[in-house]
Amino acid sequence: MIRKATLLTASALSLMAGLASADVRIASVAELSGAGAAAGAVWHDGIKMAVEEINAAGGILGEQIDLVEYDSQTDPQNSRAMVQKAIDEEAFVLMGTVYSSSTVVNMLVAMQNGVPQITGSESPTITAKGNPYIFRTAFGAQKGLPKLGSYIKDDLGASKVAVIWANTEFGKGGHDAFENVAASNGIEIVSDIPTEQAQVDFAADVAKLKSSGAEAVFAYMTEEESARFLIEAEKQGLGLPIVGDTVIASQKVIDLAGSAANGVSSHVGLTAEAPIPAIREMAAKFEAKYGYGADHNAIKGYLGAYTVKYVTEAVGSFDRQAFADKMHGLCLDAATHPGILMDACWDDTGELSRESFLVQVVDGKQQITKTLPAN
Amino acid sequence: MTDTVLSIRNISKSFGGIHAVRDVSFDVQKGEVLGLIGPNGSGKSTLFNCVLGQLKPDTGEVRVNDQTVAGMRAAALNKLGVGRTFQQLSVFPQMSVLENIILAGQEHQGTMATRLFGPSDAGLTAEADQMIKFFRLEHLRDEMAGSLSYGQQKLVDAAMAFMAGPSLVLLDEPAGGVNLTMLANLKDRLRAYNREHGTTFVVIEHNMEFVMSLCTRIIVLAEGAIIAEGTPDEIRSNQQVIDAYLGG
Amino acid sequence: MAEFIQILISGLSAGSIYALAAVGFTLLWQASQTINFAQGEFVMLPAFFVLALTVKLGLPLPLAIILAIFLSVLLLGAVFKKLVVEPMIQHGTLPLVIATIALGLLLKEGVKEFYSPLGQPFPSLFPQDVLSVFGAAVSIPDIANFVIAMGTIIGLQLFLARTRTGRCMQATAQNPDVAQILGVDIKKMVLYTFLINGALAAIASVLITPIYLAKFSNGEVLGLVAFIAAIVGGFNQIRGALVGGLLIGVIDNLSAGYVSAEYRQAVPMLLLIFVILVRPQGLLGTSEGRAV
Amino acid sequence: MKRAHLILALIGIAVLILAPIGQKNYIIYVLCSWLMFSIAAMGLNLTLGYAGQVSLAQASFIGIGAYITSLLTLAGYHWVFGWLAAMGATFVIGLLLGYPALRVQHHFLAFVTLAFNTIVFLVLRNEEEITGGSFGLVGMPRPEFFGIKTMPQLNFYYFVLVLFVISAFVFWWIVHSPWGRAFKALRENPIRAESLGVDTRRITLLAFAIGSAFGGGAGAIMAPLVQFIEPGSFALIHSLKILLMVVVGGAGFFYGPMLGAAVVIILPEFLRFTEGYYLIIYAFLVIVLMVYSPSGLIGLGSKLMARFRPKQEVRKDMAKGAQL
Repeated sequence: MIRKATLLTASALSLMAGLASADVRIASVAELSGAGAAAGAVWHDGIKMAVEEINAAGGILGEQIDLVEYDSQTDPQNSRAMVQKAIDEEAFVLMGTVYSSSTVVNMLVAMQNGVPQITGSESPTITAKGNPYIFRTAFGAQKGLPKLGSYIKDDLGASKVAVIWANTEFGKGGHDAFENVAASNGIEIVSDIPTEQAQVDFAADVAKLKSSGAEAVFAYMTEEESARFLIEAEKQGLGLPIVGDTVIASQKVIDLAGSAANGVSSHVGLTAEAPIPAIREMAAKFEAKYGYGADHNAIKGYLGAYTVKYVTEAVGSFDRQAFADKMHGLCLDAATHPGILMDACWDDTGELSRESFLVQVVDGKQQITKTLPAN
Repeated sequence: MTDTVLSIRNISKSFGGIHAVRDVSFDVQKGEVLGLIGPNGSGKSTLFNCVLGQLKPDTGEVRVNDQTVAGMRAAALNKLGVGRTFQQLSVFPQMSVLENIILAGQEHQGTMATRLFGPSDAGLTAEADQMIKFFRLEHLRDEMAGSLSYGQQKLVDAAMAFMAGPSLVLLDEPAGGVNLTMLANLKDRLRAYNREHGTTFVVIEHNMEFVMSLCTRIIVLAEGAIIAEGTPDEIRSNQQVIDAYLGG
Repeated sequence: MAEFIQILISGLSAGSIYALAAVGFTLLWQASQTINFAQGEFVMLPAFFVLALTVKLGLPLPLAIILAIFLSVLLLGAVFKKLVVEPMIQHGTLPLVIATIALGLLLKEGVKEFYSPLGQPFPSLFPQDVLSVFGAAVSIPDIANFVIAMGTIIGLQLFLARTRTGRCMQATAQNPDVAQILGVDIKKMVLYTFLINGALAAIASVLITPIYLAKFSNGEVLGLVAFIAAIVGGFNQIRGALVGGLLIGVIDNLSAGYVSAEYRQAVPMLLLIFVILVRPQGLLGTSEGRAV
Repeated sequence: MKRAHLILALIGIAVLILAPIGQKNYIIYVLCSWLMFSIAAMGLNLTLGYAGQVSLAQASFIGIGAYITSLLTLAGYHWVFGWLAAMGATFVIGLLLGYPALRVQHHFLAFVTLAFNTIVFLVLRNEEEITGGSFGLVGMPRPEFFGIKTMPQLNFYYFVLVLFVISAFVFWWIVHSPWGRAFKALRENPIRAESLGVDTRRITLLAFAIGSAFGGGAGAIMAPLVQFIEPGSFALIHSLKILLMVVVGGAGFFYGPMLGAAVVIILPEFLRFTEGYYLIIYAFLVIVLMVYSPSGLIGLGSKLMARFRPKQEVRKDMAKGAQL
C-alpha cells in the first residue's frame, strides 16, 4: 500500500514536472520488461543519460527535452500499441525499439504518421523496406558481416565454417546475411545449426559442431545463449576459433561465460573498449551513474539521443518531415558533434556507415585488434 | 407386436476365473415392475450392466424391444427407449431442475440442426412442467439441482429417466440413502407413473420392504444364477431365498 | 560414435536434473492433486537465494546453499502449501492451476524486478575438469550432478519405503481416508510432501544453474520439461518420473543431434501426446491406484 | 428477467459504440485488441467454462486463423474469405484436437493441448516458405466494405465491434440452445448425459471445434489489426494468458471472458503508475481472487451482492469453480 502510494505520488510529481517543461517530447519505446529487458533497459539508460546532458546544456534549440518511456514488454504487438500511444501523445521523434521483431512492426505506424524513428535494431530487413522515417544507430548485420568475412577467410584461413544461430527474427537476419557473406568470400558452410530462444542445453549442438569438419564457427545468438554455448564448447573442448558479431564478445557474455569466452573474436560496431576517448569517457560516466558497464546498446541509445539534437539543430525547427529529409544522406563528424562519439553517415534508406572494430577476448577483457573502415 | 420389452437369453459373464453371472434367462413384459434382488456379489450389478450394454456378456444376448443391445452406447440405448436412474446422485448440479428435465427430453426432439436453430427449450417446457408437477417439485422448478436435498435429487433423477417416454426404465437402488417420508413419496410416484403410462420397470434394490411393496414380480439371484422367481408373497416365503440371505 | 556417446551422456546429465523436478511434481500431485504450473519457477528461484546470500550479503557459498535449501523448504514448501494450496484445494483443480500459473508469473517478475532482468553467472560447486570417455568429454560437474540427483531420488525412495514416516506418506497418497482411520496424521504427511518438493527444487536449482546461468526466465523451459517427464514416466510413480526425466534429457539431445534442430522441441511433445493417448498411466505407471 | 438481460446487452452495446469517440488512436487500438481477445476468450469459455473441456491451445487457434487470413489477404482475396477460411479451418482442426478428449480427461487433456500449441508454434516458425518463418508476415491490408475503408482507426474499431457483437450473439445463441444445455450436461455429469441420449462424443468434439473457431475468428481480426504476425505471438504463454482471462473473469458465465480480457488488456492502462510492478500485482491479485472466489470476478460480484442483499441465496455452485 505504501509502495503503491509512493509510486502514485512519484508518477504524479514526474507528470507535473513533465508538464512544466514539456517543450519537446522524445519517446523512448523500449523493451523495459520481458525477454528483451536486458537490451532495452540499457538502451533506455543510455538515452536518459544523453537527455540529461543535453537538457543541462540548454536542450535542443533552447527547448528542454521531455523524455517519455514506453514499455514494449518485448512483445511486437504491444510495441506497435506503444508507438501509437507515443504518437498520440505527440512525440517529436521516436527512439526504439531494440528488438528487430518489434521494430519491423512498429515502424509501420511511425511511417503512417510521418514520425521519424531512431532504432537500435540491427536486422538487415529494417532498412530494406523503403520506410523513409526509420534511421539506425548501428549498422545492419548485412554491413557488419562482410567485414567479418574477409577476417575469417584471410586472417583465420578458414574455408569451411559452421554456423550456430538463434532461430529468431534477430538470429535469422544474421544467419541470412552471413550466408551471403560466405558465398561471396568462397567460404563453405559445412554445418548449419539453429537453436531455440532461451535454450539452456547446448550439448548436442556443440557435439555436432565438433564432428562437422569446420575450421571455424560463426555464432550469432543473444547474450545468455552465447554464454551457455561458450561454456559448453569449452567443456567439450571444441577447439575451433569462434567468431561472431557484437554480442558474443560483449561484456555481459564475458561476465557470464568466464574463462570460456577467452579467445572469441568478434566484429563489434560499438564497444566501450573502443580506442576512442569520447566513448571511454561516456562509458566511465555511464558506469558511475548506473552502477553497471555500458555496452553497445547503451552507446546506441546515447548517441541516438544526440543524433536527434544535432539533426534538429541542423534543420533549425521542430519539423518531423524536414528532420527525416535532412537525415537522409547526412554525415555527422564527431569533432564538431561530440555526442555522436564517432563519425557517422546515413544513406537514403536510413542505413548507417561508421568505422567498426575487430576484437578478441583475452583474459576476460575485450581487446581491439583492428579498426575497420566504414563501408 | 410382442409385449416382451426386455428379453434376456442365456447370459453368462465371468471375470478372470469368477463366474459373476451363469446362464441367466428371463423376459420382462410390458407394464411389469420387476425386482432384481440378491445378496452382495450375487451378480445382479453385472447383469444390470450387461442390459445397459456397458458390459459385454461372454455368451447370450440381451434384447430390448426386439433389438439386441450388444455394443450399443448408452445414448443409443436411451434412444431405443431405455431410461435409467443411478445409484449415486446423478443430476446436473449447476443447472435448474427445469433445465435438468428439459435436457432429459431434448435429444429425442428433432435433429442436431433443429436443436441448434430451434427454440431454446426444444419445445419441452410444458411437458417438463407436467413432469415436475407429477413429481411434486413445482416449488423447486427454478432452483439449482445441486442445492436440493438428497431425496429431492432422487426425484429429479427419476423424472429425468421418464422424460423421454421410455418403454423400459432401469432403477439402480432408488431407495438408497432416502429418508422414510421421501421414500414413501418416491414409491407412490413410481407406482402412479407405472399405472398411468404402463412403463416397464426393472429395479435393483437392497431395501426389501421397498422392493416387496413396489414390484409385481421378483427375481432372486445368488452366485450368478436365478434361485427363485415369483410374486413378492411367494418370494417372502421361499426357503431358498431365506437361506441365501441368511446363510451368505 | 564419440558424438553419439557425447550426446547420450549430456542427455543423462541434464535428464537427472529434470528427474528431480519431475519427482517433486509427481509428489505434489499424489499428495494433494496439485498440478504445479510454477514448478519451473520453483527450480529457478533457489539459485537467486544463493546469489542474494553470497553476492549481496557476502556469505560463503556452502553456507549460502544450506540457507537457500532451508528457505526453499520454508517458502516453496510450507508457505506455498499454507497460503496457496490449502485454501484452494476444496475448490477443485482448475482454480489451483490458475493460481500456480499466477504464482509462476509472480516469482518470475519478482526476480526480474527485485534482482535483475539479466542473466547472472553462478558459482560452480565442483572443479571443471573434463574426463574423456570413449572420446566424449565428460566434466566433473556432469558426473556430480548425475550422482547427486540419482542419490537424492534413491534416498527419497528409501525414505518412503523404509521409514515409518515414509510409509505413512505413502499410505496418505494412496488412500487418505484409510490412512486417517489408521491414525496417520494426513495433514502432516501432506505438509512433508511439500517440504520435500521445496528441497528437491533447491537441489536441482543449485546443480543446474552453474550450467544454465541464473535467469528469471529459466523456469519456463524447466517447468515444461518436468511436466513432460512426469507424464511420460508415469504420474503416479517416483521411478516413473525418474525414468521420464532421463528419457526426456536423452531424447531432447538426440533429436537435436539427429532429427532436426528446428523441431527439437516437437519430439518430446509428440512423445507426450503418444504416451497420453496410448498409455495414459505413463511408461512405468500403474493404471489404478496412486502409489508413491 | 429476460428483458433485463436484453436491456443490459443494449446498454453495453451503446457504451461500446460511444467508447472510442474523442479518444486517441492508441486507446482505440487497445479497445480493438480487447474486443479481439474477448472473442478468443469467449471460444475458450465455451470449451472450458460450459463444456468443461480443458484446452491450453487457444493462442494456437488465433495463430492459425491469423496466418490463414494474412496469406489470403496478402494474395489479394477480400478479408471476408480469409475470415471464413480461418473459422472453417480452425473448426476442423479443433475437431481433430477434440479426439484425444474422448480418450483422456482433465490434466492429461490439458497437456495434450499444451503440446499441440507448442507444435503449432514450431510449424509456424519453421515452415518458412509458407509462413515467413520467424520474420512473420507483414503489411496485411485492412479491408474495405461497400466503399468504406477500415484503415482509419475509428472505422476499424466499428468493424471489430460489429464482429464482436455478431460473435457474442452467436455465442449467446449457442449456449442458450439445447446444444448449450448439452455442453453444460457434459461438464457436470457426462455419464448421466450419455444415459439421457446426449451423444457426448459428438458434443465433446463440437465443444472443441466451436471454441477453436472463435479463436480462428479472433485471429482473422488480429491480422488486419496489427498488420503483422509472427509465431511468437501464438506461443504457449499466450494460451495461458487467455486461460487466465476466462477464469479470472468467470468461466461458464456469459460476460466472464469479456471482463477477464478487460482486466488483462485495458486495466494495465489505468495501472501505469505501477510501472514494472504491474505484472507482479496482477499475479498476486489472481492468486487472492482464486482463494476467495474460484468462480472469478463474476462470482465475486455475486458474492458481494449477496452480502448486501442477505435474503437472496448465493448460487450453491458459486462455492465451487469450474473443474479441471
